[in-house]
Amino acid sequence: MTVDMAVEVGELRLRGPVLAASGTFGYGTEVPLLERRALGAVVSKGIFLRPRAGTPPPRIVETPSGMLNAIGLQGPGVEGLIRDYAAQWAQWDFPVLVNINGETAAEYGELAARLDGVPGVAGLEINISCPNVEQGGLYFGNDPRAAAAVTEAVRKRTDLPVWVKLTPMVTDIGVIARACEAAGADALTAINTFVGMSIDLNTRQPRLSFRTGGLSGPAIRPLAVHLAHQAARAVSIPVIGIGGIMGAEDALEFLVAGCAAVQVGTATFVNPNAIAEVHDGIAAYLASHGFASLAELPRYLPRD
Amino acid sequence: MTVDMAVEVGELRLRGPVLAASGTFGYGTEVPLLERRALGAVVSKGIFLRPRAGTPPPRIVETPSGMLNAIGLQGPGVEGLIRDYAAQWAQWDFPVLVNINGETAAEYGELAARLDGVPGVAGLEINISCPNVEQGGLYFGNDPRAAAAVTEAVRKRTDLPVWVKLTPMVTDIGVIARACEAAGADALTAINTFVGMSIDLNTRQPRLSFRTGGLSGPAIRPLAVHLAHQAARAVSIPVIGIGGIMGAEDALEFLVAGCAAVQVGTATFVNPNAIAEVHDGIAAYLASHGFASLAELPRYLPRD
Amino acid sequence: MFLVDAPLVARREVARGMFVLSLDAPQIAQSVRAGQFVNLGWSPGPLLRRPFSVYRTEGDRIEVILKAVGAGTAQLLAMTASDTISCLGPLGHAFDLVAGPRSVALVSGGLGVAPMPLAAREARAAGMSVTWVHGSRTVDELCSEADGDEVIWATDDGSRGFAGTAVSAVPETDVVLACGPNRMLAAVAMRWPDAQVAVETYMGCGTGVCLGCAVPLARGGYDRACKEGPVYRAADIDWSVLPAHLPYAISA
Amino acid sequence: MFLVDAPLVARREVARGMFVLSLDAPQIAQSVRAGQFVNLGWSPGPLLRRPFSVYRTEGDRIEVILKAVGAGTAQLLAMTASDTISCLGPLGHAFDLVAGPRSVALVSGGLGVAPMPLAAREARAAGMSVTWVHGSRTVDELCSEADGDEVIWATDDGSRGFAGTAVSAVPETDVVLACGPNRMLAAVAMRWPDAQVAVETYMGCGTGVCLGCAVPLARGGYDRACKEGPVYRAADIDWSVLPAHLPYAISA
Ligand SMILES: Cc1cc2nc3c(=O)[nH]c(=O)nc-3n(C[C@H](O)[C@H](O)[C@H](O)COP(=O)(O)OP(=O)(O)OC[C@H]3O[C@@H](n4cnc5c(N)ncnc54)[C@H](O)[C@@H]3O)c2cc1C
Ligand SMILES: Cc1cc2nc3c(=O)[nH]c(=O)nc-3n(C[C@H](O)[C@H](O)[C@H](O)COP(=O)(O)OP(=O)(O)OC[C@H]3O[C@@H](n4cnc5c(N)ncnc54)[C@H](O)[C@@H]3O)c2cc1C
Ligand SMILES: Cc1cc2nc3c(=O)[nH]c(=O)nc-3n(C[C@H](O)[C@H](O)[C@H](O)COP(=O)(O)O)c2cc1C
Ligand SMILES: Cc1cc2nc3c(=O)[nH]c(=O)nc-3n(C[C@H](O)[C@H](O)[C@H](O)COP(=O)(O)O)c2cc1C
Ligand code: FES
Ligand code: FES
Repeated sequence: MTVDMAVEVGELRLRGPVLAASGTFGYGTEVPLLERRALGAVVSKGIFLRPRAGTPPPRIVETPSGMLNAIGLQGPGVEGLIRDYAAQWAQWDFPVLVNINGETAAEYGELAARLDGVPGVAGLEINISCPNVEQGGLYFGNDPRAAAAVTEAVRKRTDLPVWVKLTPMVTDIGVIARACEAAGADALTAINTFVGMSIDLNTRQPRLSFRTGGLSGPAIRPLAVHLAHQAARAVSIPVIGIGGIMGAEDALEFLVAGCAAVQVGTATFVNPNAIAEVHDGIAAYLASHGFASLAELPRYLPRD
Repeated sequence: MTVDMAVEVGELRLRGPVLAASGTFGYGTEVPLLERRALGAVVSKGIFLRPRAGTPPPRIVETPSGMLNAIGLQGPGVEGLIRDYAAQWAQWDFPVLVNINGETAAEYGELAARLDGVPGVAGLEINISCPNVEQGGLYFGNDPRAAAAVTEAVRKRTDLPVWVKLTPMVTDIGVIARACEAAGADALTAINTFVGMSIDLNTRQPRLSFRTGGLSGPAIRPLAVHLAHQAARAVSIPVIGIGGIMGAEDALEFLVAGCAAVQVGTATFVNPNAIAEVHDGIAAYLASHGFASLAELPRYLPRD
Repeated sequence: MFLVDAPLVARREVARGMFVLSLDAPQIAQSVRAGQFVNLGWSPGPLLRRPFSVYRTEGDRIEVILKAVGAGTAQLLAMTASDTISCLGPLGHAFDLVAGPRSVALVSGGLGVAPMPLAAREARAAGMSVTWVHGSRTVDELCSEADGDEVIWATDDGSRGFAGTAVSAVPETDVVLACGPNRMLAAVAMRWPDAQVAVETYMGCGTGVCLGCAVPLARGGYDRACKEGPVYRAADIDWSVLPAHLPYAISA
Repeated sequence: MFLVDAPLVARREVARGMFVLSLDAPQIAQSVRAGQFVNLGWSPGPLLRRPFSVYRTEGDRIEVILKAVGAGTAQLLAMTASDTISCLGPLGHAFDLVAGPRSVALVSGGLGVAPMPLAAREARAAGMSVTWVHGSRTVDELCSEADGDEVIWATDDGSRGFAGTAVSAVPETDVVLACGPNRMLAAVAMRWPDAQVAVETYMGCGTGVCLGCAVPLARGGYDRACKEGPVYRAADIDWSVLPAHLPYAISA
């Protein structure tokens, strides 16, 4: 039995529900061992308007079942991205979304305008886990008004599908999710990394040069499943689940919890073919439980 | 070289910095293999005014480097606690604090009044990770006003040391920490468990009967170190670090990050003698680095 | 209660995929009673320990019986003779086998056979005659080691012995002890309210401090399987609330 | 790049606590070049893979050399001949050893010896004479396996060979290749700006997608040790920003 794995995320039709997460797949040009047939979409490494050098090493620390990273959004800036990658993306048989980042709502808007209509760019994912310099460095994603402002700034300047990637370190993710939906998001990605710290007992300083980093990997999965579920309960646009997916069963937890699709990040570091294995494992689960398509999978999504 | 491990947490003088966490040490009457000489203090299982049956099983699920629990604060209520345990505690050579829980600020206040002056009760730890029925079920700990109201309600009714145990699922832990300090807390405990969910793919329902549970264990340690550090930077009262401590190095991360003491929870499940091993390991680290006392350990605590 | 770093000293297969591990753990071997369990931990391995009934003892050794039902049991079965396993135990309340009754039926389904060899030894020491009733889905899954004055096999598919469940194959005896899937134990409770049953739950600590191993009681409220249990009077449990889909059920 | 489940086939000790593991990984053995590495993973084990230079190859086997410097390396050294290790590789850019120069010095400190046997083989194939310079703190920590037309030992305490660092013991040659603690490589860069050095960083992926392995460049910005590196022209690195306290440093 072949299972129909296609999903629609807003206007984007994806051949499968397993996507490569931003910052863990470069610009889609590395990872030679992946069976790309299984790739639903790629979200490229987050970029700013201008090139950024990133943070000094150490940039990563392993933690129990997880890792902290502080890459500092190293990247070529939007012009470099368009110049070096977009034309390649236009040739691929799966969509590439660009993860966009800014220090002001206006910067997000400018990025959206610049990327609008560029062949190869299939959509935008707004990373709102960025410090808002106009609001004294608080993350955009921590405040429903700031999150909505960024979403609106992007929405106004592009016809591309707009996804908003939520930050997990909030009191009530449902409030932020609804604010982004109301501001015009086509879908939500839940969630980005949690802020963490690790101390080196030799230097008695943080191990990361940036002091703190974002925690990813299986350690956060139960938290991510809960937050993605809460977001899915709060809105009627699709939610893409992410956080600690290593295998198909992990992805299925997010799908059952109400997500339309999933993204795989850290797992690709460990197993370059992780995305294909997750994809095939989901298909096998569906087949063995008698479902002809992913759409038939029953969801656990009580609405209060 | 013997190292002076004593710490003062407000008015409470503890012989060592390693405490047993609430809900992971019962009422201090189990755990026969622990070398009690190393125990700084015990925080007893959380209680309500009245007895509670707790949630139906399954109550726990293991996750990567962590566990979810939803015990539902099963317990004998304050009268049962005083009757069955307080007299024993009065005999012990380390203090026992009672972790108190309520559905309204008034309930917390009543608990404080009832426990005030009971021999054997050395202090109170307010668990503000409880749903506030007057505010539609939002956690007390999620809102600085509610957190302050509970702290004040307790502070007014007792002369015992009052610690407030912070919840990690907030946008800015510093705001809550300062609110509790201003309301009269003697110390803060950072942090309680993170809310998580795990889905059973056979039933396609949450594994826990309560649907969600609190995540503890090494998985959360980098997040806990960061939050305890943020709390310590925000206030001038002592902060007690907790979350995922399995060994002495983990505890030292919290101490270096600005905590006065630490609590050990889940580790005791794995190794009943964990608290003594953490205590001895801290002492060994201090000795080998030439510190004569815990007080001499340099802290990494930049104030912005 | 002891905490012992126990070398793995031997392993044997007793049914398809079902193995007995021998661990060198003298203090536990000398003090354990039938129905009690040990909580096993190893590194690298899962965070939490895994509870296993003590199957047999021999001198300084304890034996546990298991199948790979998840990641933890698979890791235990991948260990080699040089490896060491941390054993916490003996834990929990044992079967009550005081002298008096003249006959006992030891009824087990699948891995529920685990506490029965020790129970047979203690029952015999207390002067009882032992009827050993062991069932599984099919003959390959029957634990080949049996220890009774009378031995009754049962298989769901009739491939050996009685065709049906172990419970339906039990003859009259003074006392009934049972262990197996919680669904099977619920059936035991219907027929013999006074039977002693060893239940399975998920456990956090095994030592009584976490309240994770809640056993719902017929009189209301919860007990700790690791402390007041795992052995209960069958009628004392509220079987409608005790989860049935635990590993014993997977394997029986 | 290949992803191979490689059986561990042999192990030998080459210095106090320093071991060489042989893994059966044909595709990698046949394609790896000196200075390249493999990223090793195993289960149960840490989340992330661990990078190791390929030390030698022999037919279908690759060898890696290591010491227990943390939990991961300790687990690797606890493995037995039946175990399987997942190998991703070969990864990174190799030493540049094209024909032309007549002599090469292979300078290593401690575990920095790792890429040198392959480098010696390739240099000799390119017609160079090889001077092998290997140093450590004390004689027990010197890797006993050396492969040069000339072999120079150096120990900090003078317990064998030259009393001082490997760097200070290097004679004149046309080309210098070096590997060891980043502090040692910084000294190499001062003396031979054109030396080829293999650096150590923490790595997330080993395949170029995470940007975790940032190497600070003298011209500004960062490179990826796993992709543009781990071999660099010594003067191209900003040594003041590259962390020095990594495992090579612990062990050298
Ligand atoms: C007192 C006692 C004695 C025991 N004695 C024995 C014995 O002698 N021999 C023996 O083989 N076993 C025994 N068991 C059961 C044994 O402890 C488990 O089989 C073992 O812990 C499984 O570990 P694992 O890592 O292999 O499986 P896990 O991966 O932990 O889980 C196995 C299965 O259970 C499911 N599961 C996990 N958590 C939950 C949850 N909260 N809710 C629903 N499903 C869940 C998993 O999805 C999986 O299918 C005993 C249990 C108890 C409590
Ligand atoms: C390209 C390359 C090739 C290598 N080749 C070899 C080789 O051939 N042989 C060899 O032995 N080693 C080699 N290494 C080093 C090897 O990868 C490490 O020693 C290994 O990963 C350590 O793993 P572990 O789990 O044992 O130690 P870990 O527990 O990961 O760490 C070891 C030490 O580093 C500290 N540490 C961990 N993370 C950080 C951080 N972010 N900042 C500061 N300190 C930290 C820890 O506290 C500990 O003291 C190579 C590294 C690279 C990048
Ligand atoms: C090294 C690294 C870099 C990342 N870079 C980005 C980024 O540029 N933009 C973004 O939105 N998320 C970024 N993330 C977050 C991931 O996309 C993802 O949300 C997170 O890692 C959780 O998923 P995982 O557990 O599957 O890795 C990064 C994560 C890692 C580990
Ligand atoms: C089984 C269990 C029960 C708990 N019960 C309580 C409780 O009653 N009150 C409370 O404030 N915290 C409770 N906690 C939280 C712990 O005290 C602690 O904050 C948390 O587990 C993180 O620490 P750890 O990772 O060391 O376990 C409980 C934790 C566990 C695992
Ligand atoms: S397993 Fe923790 S109380 Fe029983
Ligand atoms: S280790 Fe990930 S880019 Fe180099």
